[in-house]
Amino acid sequence: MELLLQNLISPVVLAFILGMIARWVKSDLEIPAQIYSALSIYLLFAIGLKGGVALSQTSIEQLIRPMAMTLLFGMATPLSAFLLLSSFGRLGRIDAGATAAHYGSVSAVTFLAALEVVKMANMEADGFLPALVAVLEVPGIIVGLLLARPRGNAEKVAGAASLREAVHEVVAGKSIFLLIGGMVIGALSGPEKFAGVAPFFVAPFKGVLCLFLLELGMVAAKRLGDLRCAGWRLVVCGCVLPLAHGLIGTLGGHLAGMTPGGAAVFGAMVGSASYIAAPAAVRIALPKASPGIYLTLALGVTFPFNLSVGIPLLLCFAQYLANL
Amino acid sequence: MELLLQNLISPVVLAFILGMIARWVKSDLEIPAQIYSALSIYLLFAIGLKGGVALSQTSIEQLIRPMAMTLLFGMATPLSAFLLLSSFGRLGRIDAGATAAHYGSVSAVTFLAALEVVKMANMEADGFLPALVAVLEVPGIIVGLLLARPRGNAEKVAGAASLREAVHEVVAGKSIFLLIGGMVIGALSGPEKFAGVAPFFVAPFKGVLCLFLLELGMVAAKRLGDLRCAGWRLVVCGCVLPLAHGLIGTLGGHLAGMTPGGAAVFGAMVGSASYIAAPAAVRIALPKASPGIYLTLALGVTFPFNLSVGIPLLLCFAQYLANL
Amino acid sequence: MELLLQNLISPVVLAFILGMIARWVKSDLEIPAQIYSALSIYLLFAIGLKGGVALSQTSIEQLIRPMAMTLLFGMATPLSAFLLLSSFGRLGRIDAGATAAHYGSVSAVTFLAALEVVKMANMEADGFLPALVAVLEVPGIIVGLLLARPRGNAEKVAGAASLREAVHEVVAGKSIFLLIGGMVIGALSGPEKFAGVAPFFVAPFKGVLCLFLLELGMVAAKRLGDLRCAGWRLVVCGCVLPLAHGLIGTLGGHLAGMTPGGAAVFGAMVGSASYIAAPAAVRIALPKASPGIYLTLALGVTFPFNLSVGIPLLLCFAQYLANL
Amino acid sequence: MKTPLTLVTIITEFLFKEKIRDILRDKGATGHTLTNAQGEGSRGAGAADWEGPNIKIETVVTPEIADAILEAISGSYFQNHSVIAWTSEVNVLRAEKFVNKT
Amino acid sequence: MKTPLTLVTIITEFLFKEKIRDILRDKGATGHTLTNAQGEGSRGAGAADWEGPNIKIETVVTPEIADAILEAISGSYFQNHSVIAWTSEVNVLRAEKFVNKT
Amino acid sequence: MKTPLTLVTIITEFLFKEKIRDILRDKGATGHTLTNAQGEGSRGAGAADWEGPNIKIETVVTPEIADAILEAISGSYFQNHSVIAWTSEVNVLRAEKFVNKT
Ligand SMILES: Nc1ncnc2c1ncn2[C@@H]1O[C@H](COP(=O)(O)O)[C@@H](O)[C@H]1O
Ligand SMILES: Nc1ncnc2c1ncn2[C@@H]1O[C@H](COP(=O)(O)O)[C@@H](O)[C@H]1O
Ligand SMILES: Nc1ncnc2c1ncn2[C@@H]1O[C@H](COP(=O)(O)O)[C@@H](O)[C@H]1O
Ligand code: NA
Ligand code: NA
Ligand code: NA
Repeated sequence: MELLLQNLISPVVLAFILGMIARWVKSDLEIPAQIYSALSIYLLFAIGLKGGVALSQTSIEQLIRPMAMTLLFGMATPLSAFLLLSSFGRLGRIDAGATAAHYGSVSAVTFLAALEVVKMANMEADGFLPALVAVLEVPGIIVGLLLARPRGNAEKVAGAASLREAVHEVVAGKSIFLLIGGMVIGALSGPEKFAGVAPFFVAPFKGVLCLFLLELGMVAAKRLGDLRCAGWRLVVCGCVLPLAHGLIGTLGGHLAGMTPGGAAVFGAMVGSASYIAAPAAVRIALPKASPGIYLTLALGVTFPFNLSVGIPLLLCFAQYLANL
Repeated sequence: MELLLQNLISPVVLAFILGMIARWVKSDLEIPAQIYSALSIYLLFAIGLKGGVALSQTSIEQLIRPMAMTLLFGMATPLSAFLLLSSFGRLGRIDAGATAAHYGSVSAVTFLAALEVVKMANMEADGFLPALVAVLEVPGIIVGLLLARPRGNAEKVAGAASLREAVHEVVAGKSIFLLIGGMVIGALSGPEKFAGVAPFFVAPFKGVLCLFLLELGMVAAKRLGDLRCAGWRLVVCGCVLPLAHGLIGTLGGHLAGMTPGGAAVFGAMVGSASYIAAPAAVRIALPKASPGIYLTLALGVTFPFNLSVGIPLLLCFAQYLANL
Repeated sequence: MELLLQNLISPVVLAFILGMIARWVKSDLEIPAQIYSALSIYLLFAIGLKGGVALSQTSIEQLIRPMAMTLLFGMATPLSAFLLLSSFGRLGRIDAGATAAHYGSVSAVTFLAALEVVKMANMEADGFLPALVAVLEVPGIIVGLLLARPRGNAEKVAGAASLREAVHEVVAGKSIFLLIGGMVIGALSGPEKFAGVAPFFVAPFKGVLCLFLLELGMVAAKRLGDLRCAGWRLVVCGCVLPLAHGLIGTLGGHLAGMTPGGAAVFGAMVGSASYIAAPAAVRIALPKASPGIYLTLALGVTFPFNLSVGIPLLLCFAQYLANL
Repeated sequence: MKTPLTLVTIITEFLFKEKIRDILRDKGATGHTLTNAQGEGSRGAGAADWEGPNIKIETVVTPEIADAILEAISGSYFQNHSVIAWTSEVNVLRAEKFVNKT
Repeated sequence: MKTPLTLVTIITEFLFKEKIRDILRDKGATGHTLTNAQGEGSRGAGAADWEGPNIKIETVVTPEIADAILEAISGSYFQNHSVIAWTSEVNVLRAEKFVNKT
Repeated sequence: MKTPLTLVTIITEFLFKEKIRDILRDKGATGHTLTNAQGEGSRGAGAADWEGPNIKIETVVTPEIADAILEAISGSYFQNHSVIAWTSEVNVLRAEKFVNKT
């Protein structure tokens, strides 16, 4: 409980709340689209770089089990999400698949927030985690899109073409591209050469994240208005999915030999829902799916849920597992 | 005199001058509007955060007298400005009221520049001052708008509606919103948690201010061209007002128990004229008022006056008061 | 050879390569034009500031010989470029002159990259070099434009008018303006006052350069597509010119009494081709010249050549000269 | 298949963005497109410059709605504000996208 | 000397930028101009907002090419996507700039 | 009450911004609106891209002024530069805003 409050009262979370308030009091505060874009480029590239430097100090053996675990969850979570959303959530095939693609993928900002919480609790997270973010981002989207595909034959052909485009959109999309690109640069450069650019990519990082969440809060507040249309069943899904996926993910991280901090961050990744890479792919491959559903759930429900309740809970769970 | 020169030759002031030169030599230098907007968001949020952290270490008793003093000046300065502008300055009711609203409010950048000068003189300014900036910003604008309101009855109703809108514009406007929002986040977070974002919000602050003043110099240079239309009487007002208000403000700060540095900064605040929050409010509530007058005075005359002459003078005065 | 590889595997060069890859895999990564503009303002202003601070600690006597050498090269290199381009390169008078203007001027980013390589090799570069960048930027462009001018009389008048405009465009253009403006501010402020803004202008510098090169890589990749139209003769020119100019420049720097690191950086400057100031001037004065030639050579051939092969080679040469 | 409709272009200060959008929705426009702009007019370039860039709002509507919008923005409130508007004729393909079903 | 041509204005999501540009080149437009825009339409403001700003593409072409472009973008692919387009009549001075020589 | 006027749209490189604005003021335009744009034309996308984005300038004027503006920008200076312009007919409500009193 204290950890939860401790987590909520951090500049990063408070900035998110401030952003929501800005919308509610109808402030004219607006972060220009170009700045928002620059902040996200910075954040993704910086995560990649730092992850790459960490990778350059990790052996392949250490990586095999976490990688396998990540691929497993990348395939499994869209399936469970699809089942829950189409049964309890009463969504049609296309919307359920589109939303499942989001839950199968990962939210880089949730990952970052989890890292911060772990750091604040004076715990350590494994250095290779950013690499797992990149690995986790893609397969869930593909599985989700496949689930949404029509069974009919004539349509299938058109669908297949779009699927390829959608996958290209994700893999060559800026979020994965910067993450992986940064990682390769970080790994090639190693710690000494990275030191030259570290004052730009490391020290100010958390402050930039603060501004980014200010904007994200404003967007999420708009989304919250759409909650009424979404209905309570979907809101429940938006809380149950990150919780269930998060707990199983944390367990998985623990079994894969991660530190308690690392397992909690891994759980948060698995539990999170993408709202950058996935929407872009879904817009292309599933134009009929309603953004009012998938974006509202991912950004309006699941992201704040993870930020406030999910992450600290997973951290407690990870500590519990470690003390077994 | 030496202090004055010392003040003028600082990167921040020199950047302002460089911006003016850029316009004069017709350089194609242009800071994109979105970047300007981002710089101001950063500066306001950072002032708020630092102020909030300082507030979290200040007791309420310490605050009462400065707060009361601030409110007093927030009411009094627009009145004296209105009187001077409509008598000596020969402005009509609407233009005088509109301009008075600017002098009643406060310029955050002047505040920052004063803080820098104080720091450079190896003196200290009270930590709660950013809170006073927020308090000082609003009442002066309201009083100014009230002074400009027509006495007729029919018009009054329409005016009242706009007044409410104008006040909302100021209070929910991004400059106050970020200042107060940052302050609350800073106060809730406290020094330890703030430390995580400090490398972004504290260390680069002055450099960002430099770039911001580069742009401000370019805008002010454009304004200077309008000085001819404004006439010498208004230019005199634009120098006398910050001087008079500044000296009285410094005295007030001294009486409220501030340190010499704090009193000088407080005086600079009282003497400054807003050119971000006030123009927005005036545009909405007093569309007939001429921006060629109020903007030119606030940004083209009073701001450079304070930057070059006003602030160092107030600092001398504050030191004199302290040595009495 | 090792130095060459050592040079290629730095975050700055890798970011350039990543930018090229982004275009090749058709990633949707895009750095907003406003951000690009802000990054270049930051970089130029920061170089100027640091150079100015260094100048404030340099005596005039130390400067005379390097300055004279710079002017000499500013006049000579466009001539040699013009001759090579119009003979071996088979370009017409206008295109040869336009391209010569680029090779006579200097690329600030190449300068920065050379500085980094020198620093990485644990060597020192003279502090006054940024001042030479400003000096080197202008004369080469003028000579190039003069070479391209038609000999006819009627046309000459029109050409003369444009030449004046073009020179104004360069001298008041943002790149020279910020460089010189920053230098003056740095020189006036001196090291102590500069310290206040240093955390913004010094520490993050290399990281910002990284992002800038990411964008530059994307632009260069587009340009590479035009290589086919340019033809192999021009590509050869684009490699021979920086090599020849660079070696002579390094020798000149050595004779002017620079440190080995300084001579190498000076050589890289002389060998580099401008792609910010020169294109703007050429667009105005020589609208008939083809950007597909001069931009492709400067940005698509010579810049990557210098980044990968040129700079480390010049450094070896400078060390060799020093050990004679 | 092409249907003639009216394109209304409105240029105003950033400050009035929400006000104008409310009017558009009110009068029955099914959508609009907004771009940032700089401008120079009777008030000079400077003022607009400083208070943030202008905005340009475009909406394709039926001629009747166009008239209603123009009337609203030339009404009393905007008498003294910087609001400039013009209309032109355009053709659209899928007219149902631009006309409210209600 | 003035030649009447057709201005085609297309508004769509950032995502479809390349797709639309390919269509324009394909159908014979000699050039186009692209601006960033925000928008509100049948899908609401939010969605477009989040997925990045809209883009507005303008191209001046012959009436025949205009028809071909409109047909292409109202075809099957865009049935479910946010693509809005209209045409209007314009006059140009140097018509050769807008017509392909081939 | 609606008055027919002419909308002149000019697209050119950022470099020529001031030149074009001077022409507009010179020929008697009472105002203009400027937006940033990217473009692709006979010179290809790359060149414009690198030298900074294009600009789009719109001004609503009388037909005579429109002709004068078009003539000026199709004159000798711009023969070799990237300047593209077209006109279209628009209606405005308060025509006095668009016509110089002098
Ligand atoms: N004749 C015009 N043509 C195009 N835009 C105009 C014209 N006059 C004014 N504007 C735009 O409308 C804004 C406000 O005009 P004004 O109220 O006259 O200052 C200007 O900043 C321009 O963006
Ligand atoms: N009636 C309209 N007039 C102008 N632009 C429109 C209109 N309707 C839609 N748009 C633009 O087209 C985009 C997509 O529309 P929609 O597919 O209806 O959401 C919107 O975001 C607007 O930018
Ligand atoms: N047919 C066209 N329709 C709309 N804009 C055009 C057209 N042709 C050229 N442009 C614009 O004018 C700019 C210069 O064209 P150009 O001189 O042909 O390279 C381009 O970058 C485009 O923004
Ligand atoms: Na997930
Ligand atoms: Na004041
Ligand atoms: Na050179």
